[in-house]
Amino acid sequence: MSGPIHIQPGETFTLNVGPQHPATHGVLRVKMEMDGEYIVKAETVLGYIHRMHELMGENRTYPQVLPNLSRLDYLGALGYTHGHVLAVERAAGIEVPERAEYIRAITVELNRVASHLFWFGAFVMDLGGFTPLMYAIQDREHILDMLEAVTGSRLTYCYYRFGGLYNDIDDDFIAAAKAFIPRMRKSLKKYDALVTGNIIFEKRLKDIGPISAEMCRKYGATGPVARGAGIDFDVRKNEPYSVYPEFDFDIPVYHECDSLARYKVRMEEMEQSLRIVEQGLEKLPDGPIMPAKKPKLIKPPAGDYYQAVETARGSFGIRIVSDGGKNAYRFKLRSPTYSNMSLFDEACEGMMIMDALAMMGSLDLVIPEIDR
Amino acid sequence: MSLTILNVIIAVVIAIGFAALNAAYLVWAERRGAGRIQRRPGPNVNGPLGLLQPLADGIKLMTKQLVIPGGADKALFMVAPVLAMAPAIISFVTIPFSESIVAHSMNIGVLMIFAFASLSGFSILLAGWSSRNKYGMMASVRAVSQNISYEVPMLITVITIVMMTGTMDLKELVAAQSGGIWNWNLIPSLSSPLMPVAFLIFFICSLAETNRAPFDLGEAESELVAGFHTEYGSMGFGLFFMGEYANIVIGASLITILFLGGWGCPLGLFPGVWWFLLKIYMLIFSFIWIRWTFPRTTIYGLLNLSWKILIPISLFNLLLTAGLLKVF
Amino acid sequence: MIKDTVKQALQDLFPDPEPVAEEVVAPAAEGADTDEDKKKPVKKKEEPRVNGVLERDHAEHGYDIDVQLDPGELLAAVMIIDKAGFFLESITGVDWIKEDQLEAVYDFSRYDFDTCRVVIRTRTPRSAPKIPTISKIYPGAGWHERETHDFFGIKFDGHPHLVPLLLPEDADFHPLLKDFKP
Amino acid sequence: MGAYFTEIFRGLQSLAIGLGITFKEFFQPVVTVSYPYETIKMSERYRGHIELIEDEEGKAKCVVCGMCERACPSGCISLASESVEYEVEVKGEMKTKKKKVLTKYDLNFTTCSLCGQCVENCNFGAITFSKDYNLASSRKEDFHFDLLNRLKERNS
Repeated sequence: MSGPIHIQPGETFTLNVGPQHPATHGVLRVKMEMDGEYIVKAETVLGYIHRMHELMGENRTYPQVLPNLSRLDYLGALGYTHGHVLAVERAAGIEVPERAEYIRAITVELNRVASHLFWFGAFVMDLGGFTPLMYAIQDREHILDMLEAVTGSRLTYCYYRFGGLYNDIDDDFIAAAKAFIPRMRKSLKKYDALVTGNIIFEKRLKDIGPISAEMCRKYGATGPVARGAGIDFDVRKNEPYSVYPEFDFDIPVYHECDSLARYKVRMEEMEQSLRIVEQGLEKLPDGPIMPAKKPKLIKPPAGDYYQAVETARGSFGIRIVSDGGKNAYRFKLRSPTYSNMSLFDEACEGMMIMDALAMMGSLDLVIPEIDR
Repeated sequence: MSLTILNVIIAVVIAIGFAALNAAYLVWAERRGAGRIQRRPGPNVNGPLGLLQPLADGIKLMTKQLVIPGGADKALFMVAPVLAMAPAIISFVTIPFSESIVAHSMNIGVLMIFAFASLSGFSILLAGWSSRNKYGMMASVRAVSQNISYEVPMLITVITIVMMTGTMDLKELVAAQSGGIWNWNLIPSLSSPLMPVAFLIFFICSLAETNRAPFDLGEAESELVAGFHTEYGSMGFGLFFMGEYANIVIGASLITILFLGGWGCPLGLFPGVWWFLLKIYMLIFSFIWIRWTFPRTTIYGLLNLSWKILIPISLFNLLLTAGLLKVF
Repeated sequence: MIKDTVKQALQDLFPDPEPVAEEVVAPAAEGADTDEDKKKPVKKKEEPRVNGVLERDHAEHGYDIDVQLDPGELLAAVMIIDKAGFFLESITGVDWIKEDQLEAVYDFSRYDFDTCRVVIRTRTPRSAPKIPTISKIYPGAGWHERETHDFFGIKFDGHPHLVPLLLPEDADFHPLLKDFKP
Repeated sequence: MGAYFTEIFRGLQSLAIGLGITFKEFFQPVVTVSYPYETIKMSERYRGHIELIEDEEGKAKCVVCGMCERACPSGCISLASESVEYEVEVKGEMKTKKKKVLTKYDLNFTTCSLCGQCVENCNFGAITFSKDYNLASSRKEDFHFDLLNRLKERNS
């Protein structure tokens, strides 16, 4: 609920939400000028977990940067590594076998489901419900087990290579993924009944935290935040990459612009991701997972390359400026939550603190990804 | 005379013991229950089924240093946790567990319990205010507005029942419901057709009065860190914690006495303390169950619920019952 | 096609469009990109690029329109982009230490299916890097400009709150400059 | 007025559905593993810290080419070697040749990011991933692994 504010001079106080605060899921700090429970002005302070991945990208050779990308967003790491390998492949002109691209798409989508599941749990926990988090983690654990069996790690994957993959998927993975899909669909129904239909939940989110389409455009918001504002934008559809044109899936769009719309977009995205996984497993072609001539030394020709991918949080862009050397001359990471978060300061003005934090939860923040 | 005093002292000691034991073991029950709901075992390392966990927690809390933040009002800061625990224990004195097990029966028992229950709002206000923490301050302001708005429908509902039975003595309230489930206040009768609704209102209000989820706005951890007890550690926190659970027992006992026939059996057979305990623990289980199912409400949602839904309906119930009592 | 209209609108910014320069540079750049080995075409590209609008192959570079202009023309170009309904992807910098220049790169993209990515570059001398802010047009640019200021030390003229965002509050170094020594 | 009551009713109904779900879960079996008492076997491809592979003689297969050291993004591998002369029969003649023998293979696990570049870049199949994950210590030095030593311990 946001109401008109009549501030008497000198009657506000400053509240530091963070850098250590349960609602910020990490080390984010928001300096809020408060009038009672109402926020008069907010200023986000970043940089508490800034690690300068961009400089590391300039100092290391292209393959050495691979593990860095999964440290940006630890929940949906594969989407980011996918962007990176695609960017370098575009720059260096490396061909990728079809099977590798299919496996990439399957694993990215599974990772997206895992990321959304964790967001779902954490978001409901922001609103005070603890149990859905545990249910979500149970389902997520299945995905992590599957991905661990293939990639070798559970969270910060380093699975994709320039030109292909680290290793192939096996029948166990395919069987596990096929068994997981109906299980997940059942769970989604459970979440709908337990959380989405709940009156308390609905009252807390409906018409709360409005982010309009125009505001999204001015701030460059992408992903579920933009789709919750009625913008039909998904890089997988708008600027198809990898093998996504081969799949039949929908982009959920809601026009309410409130926190509930953003919540619903993500819940439906999980279902769409499952559809992609299902189709990917069906269409999975046989063949190699690395090109016949494995690229040994990667030295993209001088130039400026950009690649955008749709990660769980929005449009992730990576710009590589090459001078022909084995290190990138400039390595820019455009992180989606950075733009999504930048509108928080304006959007939360005049809101009550609990609504503002619910809205912050609906933005799906992963702080290491904002700070890079 | 002296014998009566001795009786009362023994009874009070037993009441304190019961309250403390309940407070300690309800924490265990809550954690085990939450664990089961979330498909994990809960505390299971200390002792069989983790039954020694409360003991371990207690020792840990007692041996910790009590940190008083700089700038805090020391006296009030120390008083607040005591004020959270003491009224809860005192309220136990008047609660009749059965026909004979009652520390001190008095003819205005209902009034006394509500008088002491209002004090818990004070403890939160003092704790939040004296600890000189912005989160604590906001939490205490919230908690007070919550306590004020939920006492109204709660008391209106109690007035309805007092009107029906014509007494404020808890023992007599139970006696009026003896004989079986059909005599309980929960079951609608010709003169009080809306009693299940009144039960629901009272149940919601006791959740809100005891600051339980989904109405735990005073400690809303995702926005106010830990609310009014942000600055409390060691036994100060322990007392708040125990006070919360003691209050839950009081709330459950009151619901049992007012609506569920106290120590009476649903079929009118073998009335006794076991029925009373069974009923309050079932109610406490539902408190735990609700806490681990629902998200938290907002402060304005909470006030809207009270002023726009609970109070009008309970007032309507009061008027309807008063009218029908005249008719039948 | 939005691509053509925007390209035309941006082209109008340059009083002397110099079609010759564009044609010379564009094939040279593309030739260098297709050529795997670092040979002469790359050397040729080292010449400073002339201001103007280039159309790039999306499949190869990931964007469609590449504009280079003087800082003074930036606001006019961004206003054209804003009017056409683009959103701001990111702002970043590149340190061209050999040419003693800092480049600010602005990425714009669209929400609709008329895919068109526009890159606007503007260069400023390294000794006194100064570029007008676009945060009046795109409020979201505020953070991106602060980040670019952190990393490169480019002063964004008229920015309301140009203090370090990702670096510590008292940081007086610019880590992405090529001559930065930690 | 009607909307007022339908909303109350709908709200209560949604709450009851939620309670029903958690009640059902209450009686479901526990899904967790009591970690220190039970452990899960790691999957085949689990990437723990690296480990040396032995050859038929029980010595490290490593030929100290240094590929792993160079490929490592975090610089957590350090090798040391010495030249050893050995005799080999070439076309019926005994010749002395020199070869490098590994004397130290240090892994600083505190900075390792488990990317697997070292194993991938090893052309001799001399290193592999271990399945260790029960690694906990409050001292940094405990994660400076001397892999050659570990290999010896495994063999003994």
